[in-house]
Amino acid sequence: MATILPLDEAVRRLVHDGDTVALEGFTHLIPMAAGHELIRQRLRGLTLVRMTPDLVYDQMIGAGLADRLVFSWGGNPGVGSLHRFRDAVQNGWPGPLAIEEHSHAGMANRYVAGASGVPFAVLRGYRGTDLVGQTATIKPITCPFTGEELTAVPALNPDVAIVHAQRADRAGNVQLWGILGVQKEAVLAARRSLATVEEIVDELAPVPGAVLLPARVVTAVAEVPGGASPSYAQGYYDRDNDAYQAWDAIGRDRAAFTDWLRREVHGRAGVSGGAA
Amino acid sequence: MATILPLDEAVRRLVHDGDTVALEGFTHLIPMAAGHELIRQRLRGLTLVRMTPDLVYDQMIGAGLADRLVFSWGGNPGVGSLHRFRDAVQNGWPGPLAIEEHSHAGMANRYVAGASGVPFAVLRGYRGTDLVGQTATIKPITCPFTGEELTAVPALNPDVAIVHAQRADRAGNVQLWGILGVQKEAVLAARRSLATVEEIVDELAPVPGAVLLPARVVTAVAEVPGGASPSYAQGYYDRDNDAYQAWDAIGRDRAAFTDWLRREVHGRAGVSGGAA
Amino acid sequence: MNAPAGADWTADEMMTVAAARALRPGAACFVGIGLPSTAANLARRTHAPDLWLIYESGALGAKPDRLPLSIGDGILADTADTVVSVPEIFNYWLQPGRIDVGFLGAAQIDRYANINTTVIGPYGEPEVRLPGAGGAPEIAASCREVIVIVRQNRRTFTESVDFVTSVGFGRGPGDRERLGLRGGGPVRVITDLGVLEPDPDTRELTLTSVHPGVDPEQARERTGWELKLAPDLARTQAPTPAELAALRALLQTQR
Amino acid sequence: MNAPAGADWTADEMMTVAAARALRPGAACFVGIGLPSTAANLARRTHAPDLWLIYESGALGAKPDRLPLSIGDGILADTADTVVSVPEIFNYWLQPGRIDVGFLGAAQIDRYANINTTVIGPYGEPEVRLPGAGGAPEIAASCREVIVIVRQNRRTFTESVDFVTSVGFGRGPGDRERLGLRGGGPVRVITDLGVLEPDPDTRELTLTSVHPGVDPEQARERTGWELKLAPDLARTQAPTPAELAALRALLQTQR
Repeated sequence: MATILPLDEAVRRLVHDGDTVALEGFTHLIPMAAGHELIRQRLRGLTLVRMTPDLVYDQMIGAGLADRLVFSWGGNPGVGSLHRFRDAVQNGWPGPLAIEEHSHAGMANRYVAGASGVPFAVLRGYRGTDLVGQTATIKPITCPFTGEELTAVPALNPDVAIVHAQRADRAGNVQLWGILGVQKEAVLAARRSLATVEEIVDELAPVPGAVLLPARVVTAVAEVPGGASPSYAQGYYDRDNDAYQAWDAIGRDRAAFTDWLRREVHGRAGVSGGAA
Repeated sequence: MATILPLDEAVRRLVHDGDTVALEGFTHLIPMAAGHELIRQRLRGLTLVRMTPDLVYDQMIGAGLADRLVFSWGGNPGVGSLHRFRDAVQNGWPGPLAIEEHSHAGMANRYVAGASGVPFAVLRGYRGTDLVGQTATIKPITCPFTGEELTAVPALNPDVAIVHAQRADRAGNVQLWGILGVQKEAVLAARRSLATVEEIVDELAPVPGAVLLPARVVTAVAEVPGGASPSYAQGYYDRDNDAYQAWDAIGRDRAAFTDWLRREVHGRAGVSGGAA
Repeated sequence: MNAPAGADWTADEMMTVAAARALRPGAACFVGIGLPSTAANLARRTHAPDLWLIYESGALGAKPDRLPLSIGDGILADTADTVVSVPEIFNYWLQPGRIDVGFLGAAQIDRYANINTTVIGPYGEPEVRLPGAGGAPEIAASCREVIVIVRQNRRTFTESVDFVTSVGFGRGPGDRERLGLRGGGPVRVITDLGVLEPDPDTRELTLTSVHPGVDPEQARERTGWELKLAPDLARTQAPTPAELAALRALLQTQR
Repeated sequence: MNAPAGADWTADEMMTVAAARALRPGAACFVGIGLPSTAANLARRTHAPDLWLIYESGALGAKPDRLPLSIGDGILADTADTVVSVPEIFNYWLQPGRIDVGFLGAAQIDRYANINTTVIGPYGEPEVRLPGAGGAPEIAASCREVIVIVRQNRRTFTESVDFVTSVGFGRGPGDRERLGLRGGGPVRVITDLGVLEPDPDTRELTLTSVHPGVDPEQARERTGWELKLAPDLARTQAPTPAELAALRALLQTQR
């Protein structure tokens, strides 16, 4: 059963140095505020997992939380590169960042296997690409019926999954809709999970296309209005495209980034919404 | 793009002697009327696939359509046995019926593999059971990462999948809700598909929990009000439990069954709704 | 028929009440139709209103206010926290071990609680062809614990089952581990005569409780192997008036 | 910059129009953000209003009335026939070969249309770390056909790519079949100079059309291998006034 907690308390209870942590949300419902709380709590040695590391991972990587990144596409969607991610991979700043690189299809299937309690997933993927030679978690597998060779990837079972959603009820059932991404699978695959939500309500009215995460697979819920900003929450607020554009200049420069971190993250303890 | 056709014409175009045919619907939305049309068209040599062969398969087996049955649970839910199925397996009446027997988890994963375009699925299942020795389509598989032994089952890709749903629009997009079963996967796994629907409407209003089968994966749609009776269609009509009870006596006796078939199926050409 | 003279309840009622009592409040319970569904819904109406019912049709957290008539009854979708597809219920919920209790029935059960629901006689030449596996093999493999409800007689409680549809303890200690079955296996077989539990060392089903009015010898007579009795054999508490009233009211809803 | 003197359109507009024209009415088209999304939505506003747009975020049949700003823009969910999860879009839609056309960009592309979007320089010591694979490897593997849109220059059109992120034709004929890639592979590379197509026999990318005002020698100069010209080298039809008006109106919606 999910416990309803303030964000800082939830992060303190669920996330520890050295954990494997997945923040998911595919363009939509990115748990930005939770990422900032991880930065504020100065967590260290994390393995960060995410299909599309974007601003929030650029920020966490730049802040030195991560030893390792497991991902399939790292960019600022519609804008360009992630400069903190590049600086870490190319120059080891602020520390070396090991990477484990997959395709979207592979990452999605790794979460599915993790959610399903099996140690691996099978897909048509990767064959002929140079990812096979660089990523140890891509292996061939032969169909026992047809003899055909396919690809296996291991299950992802993060210590903690963090997602943002529109609503939860007081029991901790979490409801999200719009672009669904891989959040359900990430939560089901994780040992512990935190959902930040726009609001906690008495009753979750059914919404077409909504996914419900039953309270018993959610460890903690924190009410964080605006917690996905500058990404968006369908039905609540739009994407702040200017913030994505503005991030390019901030992220490009170590000093500008460090200043931003001090001002907009560490300087905002207790401010609930996301900021960028 | 789906073509909208009368039921008899749709069956004539999509289903041929010797085909592998899956009628799905898990207690809810069972395509009974379509099954009766298959009987009326005196199809022969079918491989019938279905997780839960119940009344409609008892009827099709008794009518001699099937050479082979692929299934995981064959009974009259809440009532008892399927006597036509038993008579075929135990006594070869009206002809021998080969069986390929799985568990629900295995069948569901076989459809998922079929829908996903991979030749097999992996699950934790079957180990230690006598199904392993009887069913050739159950094989061990070793995880290439952990060395753990799991079970593989081959994809199901029926020639035709037949489902019943609440609604379709005039383009052939099909909408169903309530208990969802494995219909989406069955349609996506099949080479051709037929959806019978309660009604064809101008616009599919979104419904919480509804699944949409896009027109481009549906070959034909037939409007058949009552087409799931005596099972039910959420939002349209309830399950006719008396009919399930009454089936026990009819199915138990070859003569009673043959008489029922003549009267209620062959005698009802052109009657759109299901009957039992 | 095994209720003591003068009792105002039947052996089937005793069996259902005993099964309901075995369900802990808040547990996630994978429910089949028939006795398991009746027992689970009785528990919801008595000591465990927050029991979380999962039906293999995909209803998660169903709260039916009447007895559902099939595992896909519309009342389940209407009252569930959410409805998922059949692949999801097996892959995302049952297989990873999220379910606390699975309920199974049996056409045959042996001393190691292996269950047959497939066939009586040889598989290729069946005497009686039964419905088959359904969800049972993976329920037996993956739930944290399994409860079996079945009426006790020598046809059902056999020295060996004709077909292992669902694995209990295989051929004894260590077999579940060897097979990689991650759930704990059967913890209790509840019959119309009493309760059998696996011996902690040998895993052999042992009579641990008899229902009021039942002589332990009756249970031994109706068992196809040399049934052992627990040294501290208990007497099941008779159904309370509240339990009986709740059960009968529940069964009324089925009409 | 490559538009002919006096033309009222730019080379990028020509490229986008050429890409839009390549989309057949009714096709299912897997769309990435940027030029592919612009081209696909232009096609919807011109000759192919029934183009079926699929975004990797899970929107099936999206009908945005403005240019979406990301592959997960809310307008996609709002206007889609249905929204599915990311695992479903890859497993149930892309992998089984249901998609007619996939659009890809490239940081590097070689003569066999193998694409790099991962890294410039050695993988372990990158000169420029790029975003990586995303959906591209499986789009390249599984779509019935692939269209690449990329500006043409020697940095991008290289003798060999530093990293094969997405397979075109591998090292030549037979490689896709050997690798079990079931889609047909790249059919067209559309640039700001012209159109390259794989030679039917050798699979080598060959210049088959040049845009108005472009000298074929320009294309050869901006290609890092000895670019072959098709014997029947065509001249791309300039954008029509209707195409240009539709494209500019579409781009206006992005503000």
